[in-house]
Amino acid sequence: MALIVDALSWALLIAGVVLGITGAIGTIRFPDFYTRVHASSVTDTLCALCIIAGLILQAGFTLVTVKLVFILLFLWYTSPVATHALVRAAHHMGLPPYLSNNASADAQKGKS
Amino acid sequence: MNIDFVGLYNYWVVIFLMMVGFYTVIAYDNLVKKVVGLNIFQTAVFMMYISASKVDGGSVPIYSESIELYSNPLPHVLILTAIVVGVAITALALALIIRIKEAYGTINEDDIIRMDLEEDARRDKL
Amino acid sequence: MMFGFSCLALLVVMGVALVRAFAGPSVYDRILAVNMFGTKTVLFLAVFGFFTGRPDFLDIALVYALINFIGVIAVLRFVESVTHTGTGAD
Amino acid sequence: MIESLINIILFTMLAATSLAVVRLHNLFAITMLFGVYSLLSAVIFVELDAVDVAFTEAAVGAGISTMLILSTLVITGHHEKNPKHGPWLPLVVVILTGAVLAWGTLDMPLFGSLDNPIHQHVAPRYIQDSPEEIGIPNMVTSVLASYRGYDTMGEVVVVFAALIGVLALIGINEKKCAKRQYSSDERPPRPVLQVMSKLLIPYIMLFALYVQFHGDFGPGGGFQAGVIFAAAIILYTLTFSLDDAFDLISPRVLRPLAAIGVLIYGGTGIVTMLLGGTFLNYSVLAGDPKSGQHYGILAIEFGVGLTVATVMMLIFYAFVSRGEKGKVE
Repeated sequence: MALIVDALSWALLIAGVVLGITGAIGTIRFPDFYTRVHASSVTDTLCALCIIAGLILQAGFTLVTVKLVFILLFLWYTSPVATHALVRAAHHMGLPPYLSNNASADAQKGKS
Repeated sequence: MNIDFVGLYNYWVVIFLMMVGFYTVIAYDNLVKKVVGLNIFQTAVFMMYISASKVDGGSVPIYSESIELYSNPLPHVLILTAIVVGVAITALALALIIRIKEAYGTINEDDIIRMDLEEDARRDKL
Repeated sequence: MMFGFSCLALLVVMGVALVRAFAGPSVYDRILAVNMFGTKTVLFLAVFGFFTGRPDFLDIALVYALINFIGVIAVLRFVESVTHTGTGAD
Repeated sequence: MIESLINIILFTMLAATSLAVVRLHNLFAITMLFGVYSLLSAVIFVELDAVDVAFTEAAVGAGISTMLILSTLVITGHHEKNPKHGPWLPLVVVILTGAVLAWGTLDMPLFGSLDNPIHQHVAPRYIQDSPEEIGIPNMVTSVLASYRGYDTMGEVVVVFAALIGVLALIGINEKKCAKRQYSSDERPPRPVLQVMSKLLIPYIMLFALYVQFHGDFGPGGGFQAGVIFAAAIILYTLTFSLDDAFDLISPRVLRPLAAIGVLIYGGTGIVTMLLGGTFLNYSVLAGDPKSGQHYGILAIEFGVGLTVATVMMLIFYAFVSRGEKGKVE
């Protein structure tokens, strides 16, 4: 039983970490701000869920679990709101998205 | 000579941070940036104290029956105090900067010194 | 052991987020990177508590999440209030 | 092994961040990276077992400092002129000083060694006797609030003095702006943020109370709780407006409260003297010295929390009102 719980929590931790790294690669590799937001914010929530679920399995029924649940709820609550506010501000201030029919994008393609 | 890299790395980073802060204070003219530099310097000192308080294999200095060895709590208290005082000083410095901006129209140290010198020269003529 | 490796992997993610924060190019890219750095650090702190065997200090992770969120909102608010020239690039 | 690897990676990230802070020229970017720098140093404090310090750095250092620098930038502008003089002279000075200091570290006791001189004196006594003498598990709180109570009192006075300085220098402009009415087809600004902060703020305040009263058993205490409480109001100010925040908690109410916090601290000391003890020796507060210590620490932590919360709110009000409404007439 303990072995199953351990294995499950490890699997969850690995899944969370892999998701985190995927998001990180996305923020580095993607061409403009809006796509980077997509990469980081989409992985953020699931990454947090996986890692914290893995830790909860290790902690069992204690105060620690309650705190972990609070952290998860807080992250789930604030992270999308922050992303929303960020993209909204960027859009309002006129940060142009990177489009394929964009003149500058075509110029870049021509260069490479 | 035999240098223990892991044992001294923290102190080297502390010195690096101190020097970065020091450089920011003496090389840049913008007063807000100087305040940021001071804060970096200050954090370097905190790092120094807290690095010294850590004991290998020790644990957080909160009593628990299963723990034998604790890190040193005394530097923690000193630095906790220093952090709050540091913020108080930062607030005061920034308030002064706002007044300087309103009085001189700039927060560039060179411009402020030049304006002061011109003012002095004008007074001497009178 | 598992916790140790998770910690290291999360550190890598934090490092990558930092690279994006240094590189920019626009202010919003930096805010995004800082936000991502913050959430990953919260997770790092949670895992690190288990790694050291004393996971009772998760309050710090909570405060960290809170301050990180308020910081991002504050930066956005003040960037908005200073009328920016053009695209918000440096 | 993994521990020292984590240590080295974190310190390297800190050094890289500090370098990036210095190299940038947009002051907004600098402030953001400075916030990252503070939060990163909080992580390092956790990693070095200093949870209380990490708590304070995350809340006070990263939260409040960054907020204050940002609101200063609104007034002063955020573009830095290039310095007129070359970087060579300061660079030489800095490298020479750094080299001398680095040479000095070769004689330092190694990181983590138990025979470091600072572990030999005073500290062992705190570690061994404080859980017995004071009766609370968090040694940092025992030392902070009881053994070194004078020191902490001085610190609270410093924070209060900083408030007086800021109010004397820039003051709080309490003049109300004309209330903007929104017509029915126009949405108020930031609807998502407003709804979510309304939901979030009560829990932040509850968490502040938890931190305040749990400081004996875990990391936390008056300083951290005060800042978290102030952070709730700061969030409200950021998502609504300064006038709304003034309606919620007026500076007129906050100013006396800041002084009352200091008075509670000092008053506890006076009470212990009246009961026949020395200044801030809480053992005389109850029949049993341990419960006396408990009552004393609760009282002074409450004073600290009250002062810190109100001072942080007032300083924030002062900076933001200066930026939004201009000088006090």
